[in-house]
Amino acid sequence: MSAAELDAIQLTIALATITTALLLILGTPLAWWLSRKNASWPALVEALVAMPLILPPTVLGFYLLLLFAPDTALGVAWEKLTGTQLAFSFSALVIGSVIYSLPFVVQPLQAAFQRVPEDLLKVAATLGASPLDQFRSIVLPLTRRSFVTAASLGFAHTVGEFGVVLMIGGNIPGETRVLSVALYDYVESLQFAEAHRLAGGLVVFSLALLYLLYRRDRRHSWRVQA
Amino acid sequence: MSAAELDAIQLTIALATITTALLLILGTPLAWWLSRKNASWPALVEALVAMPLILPPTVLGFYLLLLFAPDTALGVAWEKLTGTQLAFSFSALVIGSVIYSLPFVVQPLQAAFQRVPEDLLKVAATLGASPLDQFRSIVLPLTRRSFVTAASLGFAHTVGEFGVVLMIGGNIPGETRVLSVALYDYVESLQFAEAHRLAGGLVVFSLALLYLLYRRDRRHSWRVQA
Amino acid sequence: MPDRGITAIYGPSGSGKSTLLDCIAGLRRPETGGMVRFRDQTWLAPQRFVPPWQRRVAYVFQDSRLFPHLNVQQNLDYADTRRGTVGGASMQQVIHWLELEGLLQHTPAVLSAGQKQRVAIGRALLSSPQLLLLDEPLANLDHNASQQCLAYLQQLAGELELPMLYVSHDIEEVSQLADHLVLLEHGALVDQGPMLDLCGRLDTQLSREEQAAAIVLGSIGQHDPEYGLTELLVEGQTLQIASRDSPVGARRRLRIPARDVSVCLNKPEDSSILNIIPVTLTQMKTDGDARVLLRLALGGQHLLARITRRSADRLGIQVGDRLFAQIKSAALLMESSDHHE
Amino acid sequence: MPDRGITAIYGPSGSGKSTLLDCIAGLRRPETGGMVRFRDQTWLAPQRFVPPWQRRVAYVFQDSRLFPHLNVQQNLDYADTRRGTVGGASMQQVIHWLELEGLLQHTPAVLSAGQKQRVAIGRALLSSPQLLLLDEPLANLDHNASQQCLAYLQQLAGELELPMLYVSHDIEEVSQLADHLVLLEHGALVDQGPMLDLCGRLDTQLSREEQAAAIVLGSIGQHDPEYGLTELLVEGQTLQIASRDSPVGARRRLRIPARDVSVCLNKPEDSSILNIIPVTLTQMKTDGDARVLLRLALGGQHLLARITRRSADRLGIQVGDRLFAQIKSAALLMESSDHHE
Amino acid sequence: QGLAAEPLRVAVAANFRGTLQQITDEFEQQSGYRVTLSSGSTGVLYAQILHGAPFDLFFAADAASVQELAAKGARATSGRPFCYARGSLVLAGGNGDLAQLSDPTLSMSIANPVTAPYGAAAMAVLARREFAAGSNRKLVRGANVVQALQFWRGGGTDLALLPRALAPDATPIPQSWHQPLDQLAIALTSPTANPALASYLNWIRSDTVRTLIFDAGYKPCP
Ligand SMILES: Nc1ncnc2c1ncn2[C@@H]1O[C@H](COP(=O)(O)OP(=O)(O)OP(=O)(O)O)[C@@H](O)[C@H]1O
Ligand SMILES: Nc1ncnc2c1ncn2[C@@H]1O[C@H](COP(=O)(O)OP(=O)(O)OP(=O)(O)O)[C@@H](O)[C@H]1O
Ligand SMILES: [Mg+2]
Ligand SMILES: [Mg+2]
Repeated sequence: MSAAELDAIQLTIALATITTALLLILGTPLAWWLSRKNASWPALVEALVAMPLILPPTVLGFYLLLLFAPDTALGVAWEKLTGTQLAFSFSALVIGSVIYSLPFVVQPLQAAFQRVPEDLLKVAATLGASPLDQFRSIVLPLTRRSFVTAASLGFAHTVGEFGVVLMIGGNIPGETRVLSVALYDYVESLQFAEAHRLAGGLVVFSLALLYLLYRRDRRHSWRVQA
Repeated sequence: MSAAELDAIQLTIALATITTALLLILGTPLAWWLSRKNASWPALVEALVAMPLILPPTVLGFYLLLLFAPDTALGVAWEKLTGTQLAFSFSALVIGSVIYSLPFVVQPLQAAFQRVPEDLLKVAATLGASPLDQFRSIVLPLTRRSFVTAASLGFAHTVGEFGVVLMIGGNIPGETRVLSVALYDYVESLQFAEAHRLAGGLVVFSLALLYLLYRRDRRHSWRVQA
Repeated sequence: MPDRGITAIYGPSGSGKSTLLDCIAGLRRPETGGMVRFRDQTWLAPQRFVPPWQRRVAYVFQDSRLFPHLNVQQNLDYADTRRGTVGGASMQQVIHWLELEGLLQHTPAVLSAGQKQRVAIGRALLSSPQLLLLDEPLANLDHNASQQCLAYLQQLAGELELPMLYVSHDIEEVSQLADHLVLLEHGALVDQGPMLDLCGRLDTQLSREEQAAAIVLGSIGQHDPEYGLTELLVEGQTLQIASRDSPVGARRRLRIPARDVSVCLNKPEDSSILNIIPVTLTQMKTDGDARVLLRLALGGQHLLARITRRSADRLGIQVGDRLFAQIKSAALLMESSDHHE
Repeated sequence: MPDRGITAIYGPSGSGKSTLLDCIAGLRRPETGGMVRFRDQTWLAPQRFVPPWQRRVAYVFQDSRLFPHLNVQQNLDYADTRRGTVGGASMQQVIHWLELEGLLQHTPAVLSAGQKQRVAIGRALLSSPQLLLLDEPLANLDHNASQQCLAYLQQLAGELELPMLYVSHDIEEVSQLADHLVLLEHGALVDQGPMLDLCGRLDTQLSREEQAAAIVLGSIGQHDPEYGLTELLVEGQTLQIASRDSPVGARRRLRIPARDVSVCLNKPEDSSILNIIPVTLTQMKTDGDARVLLRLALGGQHLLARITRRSADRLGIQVGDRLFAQIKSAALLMESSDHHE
Repeated sequence: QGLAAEPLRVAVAANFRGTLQQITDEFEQQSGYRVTLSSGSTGVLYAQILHGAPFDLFFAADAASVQELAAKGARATSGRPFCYARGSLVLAGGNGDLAQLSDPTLSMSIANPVTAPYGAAAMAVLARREFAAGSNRKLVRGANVVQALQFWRGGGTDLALLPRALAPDATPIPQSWHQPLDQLAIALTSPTANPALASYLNWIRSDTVRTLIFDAGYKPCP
């Protein structure tokens, strides 16, 4: 495996891990909020969250690029704050990936939260559990399966995404050239043997990882009773 | 709006609708099976279903192209059966989209099915409901929210997907040139004004559609009791 | 077990009552194998398993298990549209019996526990099964409502010839309702037999209960409309019970709790107790520290009486003595029909 | 309502008992506003709402609501690690009282209904609340188990000075346990007051119940270890009850069901009934078609007796008559402690 | 004229699509034949053609892929590859001075050198000894030339090395600094069996079209 590939793999793992972590941190409260509001205007927020799905990645990437450019409010603020340029940085990739993969995390979590029996939360409340405690001790374990789903969808999608990444990352080796972009390069440059090798490795590795994850999850399953 | 755009829109709607319908038809029994098996080897099937997420769309498209080519077993069989070529046809787009979007449908449904209280199914059985009847009369209504999630994720993702579609469809106007590809063409040929217009229309339209869908769904919500 | 009438399953909590019903309904397969047969149908055999939805067994679960996405009317409809046979109770009847009129549009989430249970009973009845399983269906109902339900269930068992298996740990309920009794403990059968036989014995699990009672069989004699009383002729003796419109000559069962029966050597004349009948003491058994349980023969039938040990000593009673049993009249209200003998 | 002792909430199914507890626990806000205060804390007022997790109220729900992802031990731990005060029952005590030893590693899904309920009670106790709400906690327990639970609850109420609100539709349970009674019907308060006052009256909802009973207060007299009996001195009269190890002189309550009391004009001498005491008839009320309910003065306290109308006529009894009340001794077992008077 | 029911299918590299659209529109008006354009990156189109894409004609953005197709002969590649345009590089942005190429503080966007000939040419330019001082610059690679243009126009790189077709007014780079950027096309079906294709091929080689291509920023083929 070439050094460039190793770089790309390392970068991909870092990107997907950080993105998934951020997705869970941001997506969990958002999904909870959406699942508990009975008004109809949060439906607008739900629809907004689903937007990145609809736009082709390159188009979404194009708009994000416009947003991240050094002369926009965000770009200027970022440069003030961190001293570095946002566009074509690893940070931009992370932000883009979070936006792009948000629906994959929010939607399964929201559906899961909606099915947490209110009654159990009431019991926990009478036993002295504050809402945060209730969430941690009841909701989280009851929806663990959906967290696995959400995290694996988010992680996988970040690994596989390349339209957005290509657009806002600029394919800079060691900085924003992730595995999907490397793979894309091989296909585009007609280096099919290399493409097969890399894709095969990726598939086998992710298959093994997901298999272990899902199998572990199956072992710890429980069922709601009516 | 130009005739070419109308063509693309029509094609996109047809593709997304057919794909979503197929996804639900195939994904529902698969998700049900996965949710009811307690053995650990179905975890392998789960991991396989998630695979399309990991591979960058063009790469996945490339492999699908290899699979669909007229000289492969599948390509030959298809040509025998239908008299037309599979690769670069609308049918190929449908198959590709189904494979690509399968995890978005299977995973939320599986998580939802797993939380259907077994007890309620037992009651239904004693009242004379066969397993199919139980599924139709109990499981479906109880998991309606997740069907909305699954269908909207699947639909949106089919609309937004372009890497796979471009690769196996070949960007043939009126046949495989869907909206996302048309949008790509505008960007590639530096027709940014057209790109903005088309993207804007897509966003507004989908936002309105999803909003109505989610709002309707919120109205009909119910809660499980422990 | 008999395939007709009402069979009660009685046993302490955790003794496997619900598990037994689950096996009969086909919701659980016994680990050790076994056979389940109903009339001419074999539901479970080493090579055979009839799935629950083909057994036409309705099951009222201990928790009511209403479908949360359907309102009360829809829950009832669910069973109604899937009914096994054509006969059985109609929707109107069930709604009327269980007083569900006001609840039809409610969702299960807003119902009280008792209301849920009534709906669950109604739902089971509407599937017009060939066998009805009831797992403590009245646990959350108040006294009046559960009396009413019991009466309807009894009526159903009679009119529709619907056999029932009835789980309960309320012995009053059980003896009022059941023709046949199955006693479970620690997952094993302890005793089983016709209600009357089991109740009159001193050596069963039942007699150790606080609420031990004997059941006697008699025929209806004269009515006394002025006082609202009816005569019940038991083995040549006359008992006064509260009137119900039973035809003269009809055979009826009467549950007489041991704690309601006292004995005396001579017949008292100025007591408010109406029913004082001559009996023979056939068996005595100490019951705990302070009390003894007496078995009193009344012709071929038996009464139970629970008195303090001190009284027994003071009166100096012995097996074989002829005594008078005083039966507190208020206790005699629990008359129950007896179609199945 | 009093903030000490055990207050029973009694009413037919659907009368709003669970709803009332929900409001007290803060799980539901009354639609019409209202106030909830506990001791010096205001839990609900027009401008104030203390959330349930700050009220330190434990609630045993009608359905046991165990956490399905935790086993029994973990369910108990859940409450234990969040306990409000330092005192209260310990894990060992609770497991012992409720006989949960064998169940600790089970998940709720495999427990029987009664076992679930015992775990739910244990979980509530372990949170050592300042107020305990119980919504028909014993509905799924058999007679022996529920007697045992009742005894422990009573002990707790006494020792830990833990006030309880106890919902039940079993009047025996209620009168055995409660110091104070709240009667609900159709969501509205019908009557409330100390148990003793409400039970001795003929005009309350309670007296219309099949299981109407009076409660008398007495002090423990001599023990008779030979026969396992204890004397209870009530208004100068002596009643024989089954022994419990109460110290001589202690004040105790005794529930005497109306159906266990008969009257006679003269004192019978050769009856197995131990307790025959002189009383004065102070009130008579027809009760249904066939029966009358008598209120009998015993010094300053009252007994209830339910007899047939025919007996009343035959004996020719009138208000003001001096009679003998016969109390079936077996009924006297339900002695209950009375710390809270 | 026998109007074929089937339109003529032309695959074209994305960056030439705009120009070819103009050319084709005029052809359709004059001849009455219908032509559909399918664009994609050269690599994608190559893979598709190898696997049965129903194209009659292929305009690549490079020489290599077409030559390889011809060599493979996997399909009825009829006729020989022909050059239809020769590209040239320009430096966009900054003050127009080529000396900026040695300034490491100026960021630069180019097309992906691995996949795009223009990217490879740009790398060759940057690798020149006189620009070695700038080798630490931030170098952003677009998937293709259009993305490189977008990076420069919207995304905040200071400079870009682009085809002249995309930035006609920018500073030209001497041709000798890199390999020639010949863009080749090849017919995939036989012109003899398809009069529309034959007619279209003639049209492409006509002077009118040569002028159009030249106006679009390309140099004539040798
Ligand atoms: N799947 C299982 N695995 C292990 N033990 C089980 C399982 N299911 C039930 N049990 C045990 O079997 C016993 C009988 O349970 P069952 O529910 O039949 O009791 P029950 O007689 O209905 O009691 P109750 O009156 O409290 O409802 C209980 O001790 C329970 O813990
Ligand atoms: N959210 C609600 N909306 C409308 N009606 C409700 C709601 N919640 C409860 N009720 C009604 O209020 C009444 C009282 O219910 P509650 O559960 O308090 O009764 P309960 O006294 O506990 O009865 P049970 O003994 O059967 O448990 C019931 O008739 C119920 O249908
Ligand atoms: Mg049970
Ligand atoms: Mg209730």
